[in-house]
Amino acid sequence: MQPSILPTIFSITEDEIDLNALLSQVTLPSTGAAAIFTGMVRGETRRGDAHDTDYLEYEAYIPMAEEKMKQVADEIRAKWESIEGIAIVQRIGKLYPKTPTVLIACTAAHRDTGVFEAARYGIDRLKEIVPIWKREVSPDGQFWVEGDYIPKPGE
Amino acid sequence: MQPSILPTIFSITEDEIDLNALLSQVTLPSTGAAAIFTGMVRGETRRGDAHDTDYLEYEAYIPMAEEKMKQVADEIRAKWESIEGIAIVQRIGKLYPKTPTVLIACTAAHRDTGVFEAARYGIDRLKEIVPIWKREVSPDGQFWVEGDYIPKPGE
Amino acid sequence: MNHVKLLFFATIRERAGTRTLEMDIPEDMTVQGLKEKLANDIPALKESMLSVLVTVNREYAFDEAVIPPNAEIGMFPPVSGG
Amino acid sequence: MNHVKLLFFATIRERAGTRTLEMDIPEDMTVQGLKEKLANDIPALKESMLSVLVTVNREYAFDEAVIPPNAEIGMFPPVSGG
Repeated sequence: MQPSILPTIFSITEDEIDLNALLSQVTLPSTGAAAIFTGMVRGETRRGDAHDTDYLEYEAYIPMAEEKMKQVADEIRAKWESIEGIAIVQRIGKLYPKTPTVLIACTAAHRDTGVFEAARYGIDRLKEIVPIWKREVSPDGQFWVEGDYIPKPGE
Repeated sequence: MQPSILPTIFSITEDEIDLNALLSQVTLPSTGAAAIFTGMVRGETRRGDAHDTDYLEYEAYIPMAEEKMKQVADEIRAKWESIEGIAIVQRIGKLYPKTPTVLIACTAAHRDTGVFEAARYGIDRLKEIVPIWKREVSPDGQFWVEGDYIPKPGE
Repeated sequence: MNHVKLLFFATIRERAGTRTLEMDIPEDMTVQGLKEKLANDIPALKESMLSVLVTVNREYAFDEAVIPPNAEIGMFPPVSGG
Repeated sequence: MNHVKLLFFATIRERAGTRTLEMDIPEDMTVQGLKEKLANDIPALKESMLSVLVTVNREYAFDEAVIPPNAEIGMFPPVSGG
């Protein structure tokens, strides 16, 4: 299949993430399987420092974030050549518990050629190299959530 | 967390599969991650016997299929205790290329405790033990798609 | 005699020419015995009975199982959903 | 001198008290040199400059990189999207 006709969607948006519309956009006539990851705002966290969350406020370095999402999609295609469509979407702004904040969708002809692994890789990489940050507001105050990944030259 | 409050959805339906609504139904205040698998009708198949498909027509032994979907959900919870919500939906009737036909969604607090593996297990088990069949109609004629799994006692 | 209800699906339904069939069977009849009876009574099902999956009251059932009264019996090929 | 535009995000933005800053820097200034200049010029950023991530024209850049003219320079903590 020619890479040029494979749909790749990446966006930073303040709008609701519409899974139905995004899935449709990464579905080709040859597509038989999709793996979709979504992250949501957790209102109640138990692992580590157990606490409640009122909301998260996201910001992004938008033009660079879109370029890095494109890079994540390119990395996915290099690792799993069976992947047909890829969507990578991050919602920003003030987001409340239970709200989907991020989506990675990968499609392929069949379910056994990497769609699950590709979606997992996509969310892991987004959290490493795509310039987006969140500030958490809780009953006990507010703090910036900081990642721990230091990009290497060429990333 | 008490199993009794964990949402488990299973259905056989002739209606469109609404990913947004289903995701919302399996999201708790403690949920931070969801892995969703969907299968679609492939209009163009290249692997194996390459061919085109006009449509698929699904039928199900509905009450037993719902019981077996419940069993698949129970198996998932037994294997991955971190799983919070589970949705298993099969659409039946006459379905055309690019249409989602099946959905498995699994949610948890975090993405690294089995959501991807649980969704993969769910679709694999559905294709083994849930009594649903499809007839394929193509330009060259029509045929029943038959699986190859023989359930064992107790399944 | 036990009264039972048979439900046919997919290829088995097409070959049987019907979705359901009610019948009376001996009280000690096994799944294997029922398959033999159907292969004999309905020639179109003879070949299908060699590889059919059978369920009794919505659980997979195997050749030696004795069929209880008023059983709901499903007969179908290996599943192919998704 | 080279004219450059700085973009601050998250904690760096809050400590800097601004989202953007334009300035002229020596033509041979490296990323390391710029971090030292900011630590010196803006005391509130001094500590942040020890662990800040720096991008030049939307690619991650490292201490020894020389900053080109009209560079768009991003400065931020490790990312935490998702």
